[in-house]
Amino acid sequence: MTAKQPEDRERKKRDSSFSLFFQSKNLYKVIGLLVIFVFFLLPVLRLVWLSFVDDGSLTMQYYTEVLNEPATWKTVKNTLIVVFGSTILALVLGILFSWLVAYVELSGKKAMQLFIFLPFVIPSYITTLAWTQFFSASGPVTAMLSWLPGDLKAPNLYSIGGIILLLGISHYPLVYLFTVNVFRKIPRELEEAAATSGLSKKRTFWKIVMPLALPGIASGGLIAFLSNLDNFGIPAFLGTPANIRVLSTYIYEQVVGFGPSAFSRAAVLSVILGVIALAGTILQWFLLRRSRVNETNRSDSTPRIYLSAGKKKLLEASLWVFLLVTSLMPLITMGALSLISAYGVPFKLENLSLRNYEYVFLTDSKPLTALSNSLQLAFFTMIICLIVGTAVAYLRFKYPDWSTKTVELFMTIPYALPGTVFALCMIFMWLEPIPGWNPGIYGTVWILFIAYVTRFLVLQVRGSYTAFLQIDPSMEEAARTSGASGWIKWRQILLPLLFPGIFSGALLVFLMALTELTVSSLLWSSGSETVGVVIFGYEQAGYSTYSTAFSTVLVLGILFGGGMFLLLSRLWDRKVLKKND
Amino acid sequence: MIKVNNVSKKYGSFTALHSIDLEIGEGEFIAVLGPSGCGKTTLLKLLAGFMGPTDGTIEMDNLVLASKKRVLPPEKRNIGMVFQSFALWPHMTVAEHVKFPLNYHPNKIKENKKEMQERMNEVLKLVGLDALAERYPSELSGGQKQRVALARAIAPLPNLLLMDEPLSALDVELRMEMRKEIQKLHRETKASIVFVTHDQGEALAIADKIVVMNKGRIEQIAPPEVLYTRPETEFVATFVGKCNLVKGQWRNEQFVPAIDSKNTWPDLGVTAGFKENGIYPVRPEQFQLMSPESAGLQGVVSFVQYQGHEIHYTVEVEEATWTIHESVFSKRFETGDFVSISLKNSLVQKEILIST
Amino acid sequence: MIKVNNVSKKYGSFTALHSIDLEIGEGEFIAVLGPSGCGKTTLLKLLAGFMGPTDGTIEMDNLVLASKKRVLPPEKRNIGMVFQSFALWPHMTVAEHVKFPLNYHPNKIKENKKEMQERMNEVLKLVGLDALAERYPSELSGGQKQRVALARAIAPLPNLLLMDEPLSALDVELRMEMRKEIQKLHRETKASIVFVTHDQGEALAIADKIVVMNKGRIEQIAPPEVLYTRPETEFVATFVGKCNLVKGQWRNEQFVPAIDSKNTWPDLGVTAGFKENGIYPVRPEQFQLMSPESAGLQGVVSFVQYQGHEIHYTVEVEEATWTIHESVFSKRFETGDFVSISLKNSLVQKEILIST
Amino acid sequence: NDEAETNSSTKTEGVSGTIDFYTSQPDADAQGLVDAFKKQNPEVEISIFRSGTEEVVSKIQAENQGGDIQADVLLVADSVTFENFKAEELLLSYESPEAESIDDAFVDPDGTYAGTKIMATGMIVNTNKVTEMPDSWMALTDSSTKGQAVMPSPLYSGAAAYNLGVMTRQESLGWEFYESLKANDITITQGNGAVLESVATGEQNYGMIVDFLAARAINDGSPVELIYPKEGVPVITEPVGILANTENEEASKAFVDFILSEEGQQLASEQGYTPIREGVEAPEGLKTLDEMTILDAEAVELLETRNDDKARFGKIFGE
Ligand SMILES: Nc1ncnc2c1ncn2[C@@H]1O[C@H](COP(=O)(O)OP(=O)(O)OP(=O)(O)O)[C@@H](O)[C@H]1O
Ligand SMILES: Nc1ncnc2c1ncn2[C@@H]1O[C@H](COP(=O)(O)OP(=O)(O)OP(=O)(O)O)[C@@H](O)[C@H]1O
Ligand SMILES: [Mg+2]
Ligand SMILES: [Mg+2]
Repeated sequence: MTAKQPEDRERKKRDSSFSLFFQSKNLYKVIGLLVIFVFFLLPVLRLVWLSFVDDGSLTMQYYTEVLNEPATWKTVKNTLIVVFGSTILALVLGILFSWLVAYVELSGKKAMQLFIFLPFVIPSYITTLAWTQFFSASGPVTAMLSWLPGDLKAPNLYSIGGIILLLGISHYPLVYLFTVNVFRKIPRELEEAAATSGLSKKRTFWKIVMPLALPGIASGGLIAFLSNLDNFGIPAFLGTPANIRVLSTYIYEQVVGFGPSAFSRAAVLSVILGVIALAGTILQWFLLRRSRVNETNRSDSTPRIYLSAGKKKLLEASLWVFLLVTSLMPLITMGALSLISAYGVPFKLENLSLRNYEYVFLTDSKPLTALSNSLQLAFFTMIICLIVGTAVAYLRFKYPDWSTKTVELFMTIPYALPGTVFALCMIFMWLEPIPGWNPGIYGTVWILFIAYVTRFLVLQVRGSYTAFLQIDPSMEEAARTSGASGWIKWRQILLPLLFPGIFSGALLVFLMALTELTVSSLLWSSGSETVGVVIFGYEQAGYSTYSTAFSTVLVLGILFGGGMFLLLSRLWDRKVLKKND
Repeated sequence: MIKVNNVSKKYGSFTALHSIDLEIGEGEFIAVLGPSGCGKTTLLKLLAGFMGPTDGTIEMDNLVLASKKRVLPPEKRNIGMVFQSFALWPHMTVAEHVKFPLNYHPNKIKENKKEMQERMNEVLKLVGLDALAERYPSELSGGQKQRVALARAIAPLPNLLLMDEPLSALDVELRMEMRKEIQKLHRETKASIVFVTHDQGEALAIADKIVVMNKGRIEQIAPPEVLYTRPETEFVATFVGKCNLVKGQWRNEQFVPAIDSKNTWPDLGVTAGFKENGIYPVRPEQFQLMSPESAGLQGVVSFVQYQGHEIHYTVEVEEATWTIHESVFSKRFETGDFVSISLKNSLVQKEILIST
Repeated sequence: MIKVNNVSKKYGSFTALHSIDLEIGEGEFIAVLGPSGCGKTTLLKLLAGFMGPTDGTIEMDNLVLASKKRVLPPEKRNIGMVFQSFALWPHMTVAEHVKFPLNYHPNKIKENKKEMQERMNEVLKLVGLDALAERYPSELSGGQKQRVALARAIAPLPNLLLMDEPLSALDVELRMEMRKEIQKLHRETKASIVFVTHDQGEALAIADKIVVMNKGRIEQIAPPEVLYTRPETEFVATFVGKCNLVKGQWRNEQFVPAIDSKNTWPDLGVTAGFKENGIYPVRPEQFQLMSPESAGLQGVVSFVQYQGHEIHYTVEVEEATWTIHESVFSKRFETGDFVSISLKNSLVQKEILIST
Repeated sequence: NDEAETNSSTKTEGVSGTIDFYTSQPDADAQGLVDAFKKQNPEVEISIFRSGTEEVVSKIQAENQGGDIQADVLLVADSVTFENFKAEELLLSYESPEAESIDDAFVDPDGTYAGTKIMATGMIVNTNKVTEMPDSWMALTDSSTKGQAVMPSPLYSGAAAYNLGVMTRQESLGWEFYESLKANDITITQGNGAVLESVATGEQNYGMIVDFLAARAINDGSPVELIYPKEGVPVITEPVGILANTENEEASKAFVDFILSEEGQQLASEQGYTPIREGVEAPEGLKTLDEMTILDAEAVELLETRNDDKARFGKIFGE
């Protein structure tokens, strides 16, 4: 009985901390919401505020003004067409590729995966340039079409269709990234059950596989949707000649306009854009409301569908043609541009040199500093997003009540706003968070860091949340009854099960932060220049050849990193997991 | 000592548990028995702390473990659990499943690597999976998976062991062996065990005390023999003892079945409760079947099940359906045969069976 | 008529099935019985066509369904299957699970909406889930999930019904009911049924023919009564009949147990095969336990299980462990008690039991 | 910046402290300018923020909204922008002694800004495709060049908006000029860089472009020719000014003086721009101030009408 006493005391201790936890549970909730409010919503509210004030007094004038202009509605209509069109294209391509990679026996899958990423990491000005050349009057498409009978013309990329095409191609990797792991985790037995219920493979795909992959599709679709909505480069490049405005370009026009109303009008339009973004998020909730799991699977990368040799070859060939056109062509265009001495000189040996590379990496000191800055920023942004984003996703998954849903909405907005607008919000907010007090964040690298984290956090949240949706709650319960709490539970059980999804999210955050352009171009400061800023600077100064040289190195570097990762993971699989199939 | 006080649990608008009261003594072995969907798993999850009750409290040694507002998380309660759905971690091998609680469970004695390895081997051998230690769950059969779940739960010798139908996927022989192992474990560690099962034979064989549940309510709590011989409700009589509840009238210690007032049955020891309700509970083996010419209640055989040493007949008697077990050596009947049913007159049974 | 010819199945280097030969007649009801991990599920998956055999072929009416090289996919086979792990679709309600095969199964008769609705209601009522039609799998108890899996498989009345332990999560009462329903279905639709179970009682009760498997091999194929009364291998005798295999010598139709050569047991009908091997198979109820003073083999009770109408003792006799079933009314023993064991001398059993 | 002030009071011979320099010059040029200045004033730390004119302006506007403009010295494309800031009273009035050597037309009479170089917008022509060099803006509206010309969008580029304002105010051109450009299917791109790419690669044959870009491309070997049309060219002057709430007035003034000084202008010339100061040579390939006809308009007026001009442009090209 002597041993009983300390035991009691210990239990009391445990109990007191336990009750403290519960008393403070609401407190934590409030603090958490507050932090999120300050970081994510307040900057945007400061912008929205501008749409309501005129000379210090409240007014709806800007709303009536903007909403009464036919140009606004034309722009909204264009935006909706472009965004839905390109999102659907991205979804179709993304789902198709992820399904093929996850399900069908194909050779060279790993290489394919790398190529799928390319359109996403190649800067969009390069992609558009490559594509416009591809379809131009002197380009290969016209040449090919002239061989065919009939008077066929290459499609005009300077059109809504062109914008949709390029946005779709640039953003389908997002859908791919979110869905491929979900496909791999679908238990085979659920498909077998469908087969014994008499469903053909096709029907099984629509009735079973697609609904089960919905968490990934919805997340990927949402992110692609938001990316299409806030994209400025492609609609500006292709839309300007055709006078097609979408919200992101129209907002930019307002921002660069003069006069006191410039920001206010931009704010009104941003509110419209925000409404569209929120509608997308809510649609995605609606899609996911039925999503449930009752079995957790290890991601299973052995193929489930085997094709006959002929069909397989045919499929592989057509996939590669697609990938070469969408991924390799822009890359080659970029590489070629980076090697010539000036625009317009023929692509001949005597005009080729590494002069641009020499300038970028030897003469100019900025690019290397920028690269190192961007790498560091991207890395730390990724780490913070990884931790915070996964924690938020966990809470969102565990407690799907109004508070976590609100949090998710808050986090979506910074990503949905066009970069310029978001950067302005950051300035409003962080220059003097409390009027009269400048904490010295603005004008340093910290503002970039905060901006990146707030802007890209949603990517990690979606990635991790998608992964959580694939886990049956009993996995965690079993860990807890085995005595694993806190960190151990995460490290040993949750993280390994979540890994592919979390990794996708982190990869996205990293790549996005590494190549970020618009936000940085307003927020950088001396000493904190980023890759995007340097490329943007070259572009604006008319040194496109330098910027392509730098971009080429960047993309090749990313490819090399990806290749190394694949190699290492294969070695890991072989050596550590001793899997040899 | 765990006390469940007036606990209710709702899933949305559906009430899965209605004001449950239960006490689990230190080192007690309790079986929770009940039909599919009666709330057994729900009760176990509340005991584990995966969710909180909608109402009521769960206390341990006068300390509130769980109430409407707060729940002590499972990792802080020295428990082990076998999940009905196994809940194996797809990324861990069988060995890793067992090692896991050995590393982290609050109950583990500071063991060194070697001791741990030994304990792991011991547990794996116990459940007969020593040869499959390096397999992943996806490479196991259903029964093997269940044994991994069992091994994981018992490895750290927790104070409270919660088992949700831990043997349902095993064959009888293995099941018997596992039961013995669980009982041995219970004797050796003095852990409290709550063992959920839908098999009344298993519950009777294994537990100190049986909790019979039905539709979210507790019907009776009693030691096996009491439960079997003195069921308090009709449900317990039929579910645990497989009794046929024959309706009729009790007149002077004689029973007149409603369907055939010419027959009278002697009292072989029926509890007062049933007598008041005009019911005669008859176990399947207390009946005997004869050709329809013989005296007795008239019925039609609707179903015959061969069981090796016995034949189980289902007989339709007017509105009611009775189950009757006959030896393989008695006269056989087929589905559709008309039969006459009467009570076997074995006096021996009177003393213990269904006595007050 | 389905023929399994010399089929083997390997998972990596592990052989789960060794050259299986099996015939399933039109409309036959076959139970596959065997201990955990013996390859039952594997056999079923091969029959369904989820995977191909490593060797051998599966034919149906002289048409090769599956061989090493090609497998006719399950959706073209007019089958229904109950999965051991249920394999419910998390995004569909109970009703949708049942409606699904009604819409797509090759066997469904062109039914209109109303007929389909009726069939659905009928099936749901049959498995007792009519009240839960709108629930999702995550809102069901274990047994309820299993019933959904069952309902989904039987709804379209397939020609071949494969069931992998379809009743393992159900309580005895419900199980009995479901068994009846399955048999009724079998009678009415003349479908062939392959029913995997680890419960020998279930196999004996339900099937026309039982396939006993062990370690990836078929031990015996026979109708229930033959299997029970004339087991051909030691494994079948113990697994199906629960026999204790007593070693000793047969001398002049008399058996001398090895452990106690002073005792002799009369031949109560032992097959020649066992006699050759010097084995006397004794069913648990053929033994009787007495106080150690009495004549008989000496043993120690190592385990007692109360079963309501019987007590199951496990007794250690020298090297061997025997199972002995005694009536609740006989003298009770406790774990650790010394006992004397002898054969009951009931002549009645001689005629049928273990006769050649 | 107390430190800076005490520094400047103790060290009489030079200025010191830090200043924030916001500019839209190409990075290398801005850096060169700052380096040259620092050679003379090693005590001064200058941190550069470089971005597009539009971004720089938005940034300052946003900082203004946020409560505290960080910039001390501003150097962006056109005078209209400065007129805008001047109207909002964000600029410091400083009449630099060096500004005396600069044409009054390019210096604000109130001293809030002064031009630093001359950037004319001329015409660029692809020499592979076009053999006969035009000499007039009308070449862009001629039906023989239908669909072959390209120009930067005034909606995105401040410089292009300035050109729009100036050209529509010329009698010889006016809005009709832009209407006929539209009728002649001119392509609108985002900025000058895109015009260069488009004409140099031969996708288009003619373009409106800022002169130094074209000159540099010619230098690099691109098959293009730069033409100053005879009607005259609009010029922007990349003015420099000091923000009113600067925290280091001394250093800012010294920096502005340096930019306008002979040495600073020499540097601009070396960097490939036409200097604004009289007596400094223009680099090769570019015309000096007196060699070209300048189209001019009142900056204040341009500011007032800019939004209307853009709207009108949008109407012409939108529908
Ligand atoms: N998440 C849920 N939402 C709604 N109802 C639920 C949920 N989980 C369980 N139920 C219902 O609660 C009741 C009790 O479920 P529980 O899992 O405790 O049953 P059980 O006794 O374990 O049954 P079984 O023996 O079949 O496993 C069942 O009727 C079930 O349908
Ligand atoms: N994917 C796999 N890889 C390796 N071994 C496997 C795999 N699947 C099953 N096995 C092994 O094959 C054997 C037979 O498995 P199967 O699932 O057919 O058993 P079962 O008879 O259904 O057993 P249970 O009654 O426990 O469900 C088991 O020993 C199992 O461990
Ligand atoms: Mg349950
Ligand atoms: Mg199995």
